Amino acid sequence: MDAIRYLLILSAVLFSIGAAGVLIRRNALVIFMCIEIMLNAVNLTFIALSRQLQSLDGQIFVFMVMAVAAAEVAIGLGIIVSIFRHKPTTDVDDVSLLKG
Amino acid sequence: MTATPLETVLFIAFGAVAIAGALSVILARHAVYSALGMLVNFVALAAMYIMLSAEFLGIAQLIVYAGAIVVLFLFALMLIGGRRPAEQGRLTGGLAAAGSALVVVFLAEIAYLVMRLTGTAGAKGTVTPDVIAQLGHIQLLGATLLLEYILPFELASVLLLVGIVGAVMLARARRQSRQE
Amino acid sequence: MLAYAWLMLLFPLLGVLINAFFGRRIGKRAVSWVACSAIGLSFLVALGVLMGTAGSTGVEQPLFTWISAGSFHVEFSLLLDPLSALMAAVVTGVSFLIHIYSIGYMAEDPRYARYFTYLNLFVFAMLILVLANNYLMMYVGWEGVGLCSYLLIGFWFERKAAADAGKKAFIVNRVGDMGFALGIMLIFAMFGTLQFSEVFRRAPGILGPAAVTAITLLLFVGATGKSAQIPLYIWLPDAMEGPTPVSALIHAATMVTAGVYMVARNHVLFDMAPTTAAVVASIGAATAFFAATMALVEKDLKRILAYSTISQLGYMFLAVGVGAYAAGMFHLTTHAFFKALLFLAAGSVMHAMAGEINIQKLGGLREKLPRTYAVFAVGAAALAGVPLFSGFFSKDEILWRAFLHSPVLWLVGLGTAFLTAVYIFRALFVTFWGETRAEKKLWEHAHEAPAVMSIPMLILAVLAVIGGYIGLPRLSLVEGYLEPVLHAEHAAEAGATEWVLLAVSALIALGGIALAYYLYVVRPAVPANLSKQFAPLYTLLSRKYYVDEFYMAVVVEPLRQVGRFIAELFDPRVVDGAVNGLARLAGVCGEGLGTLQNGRVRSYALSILVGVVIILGYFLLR
Amino acid sequence: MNSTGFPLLSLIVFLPLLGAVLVLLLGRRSHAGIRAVALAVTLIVLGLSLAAAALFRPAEAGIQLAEQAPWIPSLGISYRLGVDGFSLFLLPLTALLFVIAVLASWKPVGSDEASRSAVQSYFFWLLLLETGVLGVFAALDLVLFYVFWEAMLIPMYFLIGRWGGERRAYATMKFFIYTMAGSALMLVAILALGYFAYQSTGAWTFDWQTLRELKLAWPAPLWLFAMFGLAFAVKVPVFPFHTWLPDAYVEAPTPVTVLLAGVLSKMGVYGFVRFGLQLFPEGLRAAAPWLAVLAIIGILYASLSALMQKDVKRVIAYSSVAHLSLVVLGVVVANAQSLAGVVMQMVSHGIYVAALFLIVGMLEERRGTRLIAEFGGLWKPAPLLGVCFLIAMLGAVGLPGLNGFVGEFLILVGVFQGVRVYAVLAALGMILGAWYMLWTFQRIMQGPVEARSAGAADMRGMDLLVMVPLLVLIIVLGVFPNLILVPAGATINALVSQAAAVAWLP
Repeated sequence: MDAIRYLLILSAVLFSIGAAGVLIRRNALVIFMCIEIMLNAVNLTFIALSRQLQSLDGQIFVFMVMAVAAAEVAIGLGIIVSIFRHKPTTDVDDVSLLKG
Repeated sequence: MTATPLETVLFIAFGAVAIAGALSVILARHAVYSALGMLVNFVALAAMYIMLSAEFLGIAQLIVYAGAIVVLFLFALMLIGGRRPAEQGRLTGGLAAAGSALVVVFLAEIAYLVMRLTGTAGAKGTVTPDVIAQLGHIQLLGATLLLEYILPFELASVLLLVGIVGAVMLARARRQSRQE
Repeated sequence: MLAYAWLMLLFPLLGVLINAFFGRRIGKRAVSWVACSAIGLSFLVALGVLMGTAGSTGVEQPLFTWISAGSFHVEFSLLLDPLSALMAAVVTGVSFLIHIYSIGYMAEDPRYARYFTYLNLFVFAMLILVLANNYLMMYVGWEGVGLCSYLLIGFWFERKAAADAGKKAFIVNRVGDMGFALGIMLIFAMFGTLQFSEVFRRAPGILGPAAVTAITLLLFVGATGKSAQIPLYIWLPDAMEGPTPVSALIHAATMVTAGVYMVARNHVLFDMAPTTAAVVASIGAATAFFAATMALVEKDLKRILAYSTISQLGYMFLAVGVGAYAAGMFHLTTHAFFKALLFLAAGSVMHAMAGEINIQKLGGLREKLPRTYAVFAVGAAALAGVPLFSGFFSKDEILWRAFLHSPVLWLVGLGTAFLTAVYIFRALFVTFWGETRAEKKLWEHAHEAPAVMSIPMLILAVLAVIGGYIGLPRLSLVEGYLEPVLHAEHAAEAGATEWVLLAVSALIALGGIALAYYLYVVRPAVPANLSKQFAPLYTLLSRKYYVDEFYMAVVVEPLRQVGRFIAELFDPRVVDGAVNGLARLAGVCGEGLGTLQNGRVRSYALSILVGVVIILGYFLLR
Repeated sequence: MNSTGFPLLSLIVFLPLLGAVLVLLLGRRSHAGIRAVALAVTLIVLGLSLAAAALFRPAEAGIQLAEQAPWIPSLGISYRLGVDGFSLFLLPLTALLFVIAVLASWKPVGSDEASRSAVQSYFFWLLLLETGVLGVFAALDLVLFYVFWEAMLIPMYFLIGRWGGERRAYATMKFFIYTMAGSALMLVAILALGYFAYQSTGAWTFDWQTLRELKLAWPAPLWLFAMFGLAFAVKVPVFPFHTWLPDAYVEAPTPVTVLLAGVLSKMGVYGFVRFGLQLFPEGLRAAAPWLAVLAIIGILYASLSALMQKDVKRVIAYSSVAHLSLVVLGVVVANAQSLAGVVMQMVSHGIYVAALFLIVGMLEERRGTRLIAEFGGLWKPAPLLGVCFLIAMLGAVGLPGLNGFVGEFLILVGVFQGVRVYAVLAALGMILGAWYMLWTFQRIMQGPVEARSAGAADMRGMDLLVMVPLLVLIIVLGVFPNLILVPAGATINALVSQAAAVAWLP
């Protein structure tokens, strides 16, 4: 029973590192990478549990996550690059036109 | 599901590598190093998937994540590049400090929850590791994917199509802006 | 005859209505005819009622129900008994004469009709007060006469002094009326009814000593307000701003005596409250002496008479305070005659000297105004208490009763009698004797008052003389007449002491006259240097003991300051401020929340994480 | 339906609404036509309300002329009108003051050219206001009452907002939000009541009579009363909630001020009795000491403030705060005399305060200013105006023989039977009242004739037409107060017996 426990702990740690990265780093790309890491941490949980619960549903989900992640990266990077085209900065805080 | 000694050792190794990769992503001075860190992380995870008898996903992970996404990042880095001077300092004032503190709290909560986890929540399914070994992971995965989950599968493809169209549109927008 | 008593009220009311609505159209002659006939007829009815009620203990004549709210049931009905009949007769009689006098006095005034309307309204209100059979109706009359005195004092409202005097009179009266109103409420709380007969019948049973003292004190506060006793007398001297016939009628003969009448009417209660009786007597004596001292140095003839009225009212309160209600009412009656006479005489002096009333600027009017002089002399003699004049008998009766009650009060009364003789004859000698100090053209122009003014004065002069004989110690028609109502305990048989006292007060009066003669005729310089020697005393008296300034500083100004503080500072800043503050607070909160949305992506991420952490925490701790 | 089956009250309440619609149908230009319709409608309503008063049987204490019809059955809300001895005379008073207001608006109203020409919309809002106010006095279903209570605000907002003086925007906003905030809690209380009814009887109902029989566990009546009380305290107004009043009265045009002072303030007092005394006697009893203290402060505070006001309209505004605080004191003391005094004072205050504000309007017309300092000696050029001002002022000061006295004195007698100290303090108000009224009267009317006011015109036809009925009423009600006291007698006795069971006073 303990194996699954460590796996979950591992993915939690990975997820936290990703989250911390998002909050700490100011470079849009690095933030984007951290998001990918968070997604992967979730995938790991899915697979661990699907093995634990002996059902493939978890893995199907990982499949879907991958699809989404791929699309996301494509568009995300497109946006970041076009922002860079507009204003030569990758610093997230400079981009705050949608101010309340 | 008792883990054989070998598995535990491998598991610990790959775990450590994954964490190291993740850490390097957030701590690297230059964006390129963090991209490489991400690559390492992905590869470690792929290995772990395979250990957890999800071979196809492991390979898919390698191809999709490690291959495509990391390369995309590198492309983006090329375009934007590190021309800018090094990061002005990772921590931006109170926001970052508060953020990291919160993350630690979050992690503690999750850990506490996991520790308190008793018994399996849902009913067990029928697909045991040896069934996978016997029938082959891809066949099983393909069957369930195209039988039970056909709708999500199609939707995923639509999503990817949208992704592609979006990326193309963004690219076109970029060409026009360069022409003015 | 009693059945038609209500006509007494109807005639003045009709007079008011006619003059008010048609006054300007029907011309001065008609106005005066309407006004005077109204009061004349009312006087005739009053005489009839006077005859009719002789010996009866009072007849009630309900007219209509005024207010009925639960147990609070007030009828508008008349109480006709010797006391009210006497008062009604005096009121209507004197006011009839003054109405006639006013025809001459107010002849050229543009607002002739309005003057007579107010005068009739006054008599109407006074009669309501006098004939009331319950406290509330008396209160209606009480404030009604207060209103009329306000209107009539401020009749020439263009003059700021007159307007101020009117306002002052109404407000000071209002202070007294508040005491009266609280007394009425206490009576209703105790008895459940306001009917005089009821209250007096059940009083001994219901009222404990504390309650009866409280009620009588409150009623007395009302009386001091209306009858200008200490401490609420300050409005009467200023009330001289009004036309002189008004001063004669309201501020000498009728309205100011309402307080005395009220105490006499409530004699049952006052008998049950010895403490209040003592208070009444002492305030009466104190006011008498106090006012007399001020009259000594007053230069304005009308104000001298005003202080004299306050002083004589003090005598009346002294009388009712010691339980001699009949003596009080007797003095009230005689005072009404001679004081009205003195005022009318002063009026004719003003009429002759084109409004000049400062005695320093008059003098030697004997030749110019012989009739006025003679009449003024009769009034002065009566006031001073010269034997054979009415004042002598009534004042002596009071002094006699005061002596029986407490020698100290008698001594104060005697002293005041002396001062009275001095100040009134000072006024007489300075105004009518010696060479004239008036300007040349005023002096030539001075002429005797027309017939319409002199006849009432003559009648009053006659009354001032014979008025006294109806109260001779043994004959005492007045006391006999009021007996059924006032059951005044009979004075001890007129032993030697009464005769001695009679002689003493006669001597005092003559002595006073002699002193005045000496000071103001033989050696006119003496008063001047006397005032220099006792300069501080003189200024104290001439500034009227600074009482007005005291009230202004202690009562009026502080209230105005509080009012200003509230109106300009507290209300707009604090109470209103609180409201506007709330509005601004809402605005500030709005902006505060606005900063959360700063467009920076990472702060949103942070808030998401905060949400997650909180939810997890909740689930953990639950 | 009442005995005759004829929906008299509904007619009274909704006729002005009909009039308002009629006014809209007429062309914008035909000012004369609009004014004629408005006057006709208000006169008819006055006639009907007097008929209602005549139909009223004084002997019975309960609700009469009742009308009832289902409105939203599912929620238990029904259309229910009725009137009892207490609210009987509020209808004719409202109708009369609206006739007076229409007459007073015969000449163009408003401070700038645009508003002066908008006659049609002015009379539309005025008639709408009448429906709202009449509805409040006649409604017996709590929700219906609340609907009218809020509906009345909208026309008032426009009337002050558009046709008011310079600071009208600020004044309207404050008035609107203040009243709205006050009555928000009332809605919550109404719903709570409905729920309690549902709890105990199984069916949602907002009918005032059934809710009266509801037995509520102790804390409920107190906080329910507190919620209702807040809305009414703002409306009356009671001491701390009065700051909207001077601004609203001063900035509103004269006819609207007459309505604001004459009628709207009575809604607060009516509310205190109908929903305080009759619905939650225990609640009122518990809150009585606080309300009494606030009322006393209100009397003295407002009187002193009125003393030093520079604007004559604010003097009268503060004076009506003082007089209404005394009425609230009367309600709180709740014995036979004070309640009779409350009924009387509600009507007479409406009349003499209307007269006073009309006079202020006339003064403002003649001299273009309301600052007392700039007046002086107006009685010489305008004797008639002086006499009318005198009578109205004496009515307000509570001179016996005029209508102000009877109500005021009855309340004081009632309060005296309860707590004597309160009566003495309230009686001080009588003196202060005389002081500031007389002083204001003197500075405007008496004294040396101010140069600029020498040419002031005396009262002409329309002014007299507006003023005379009020003055006649001031005198008639002063001499024959039983016209109002007797019909209200039975209801008051019922009220007293109910309140006596609860009275907090020795």
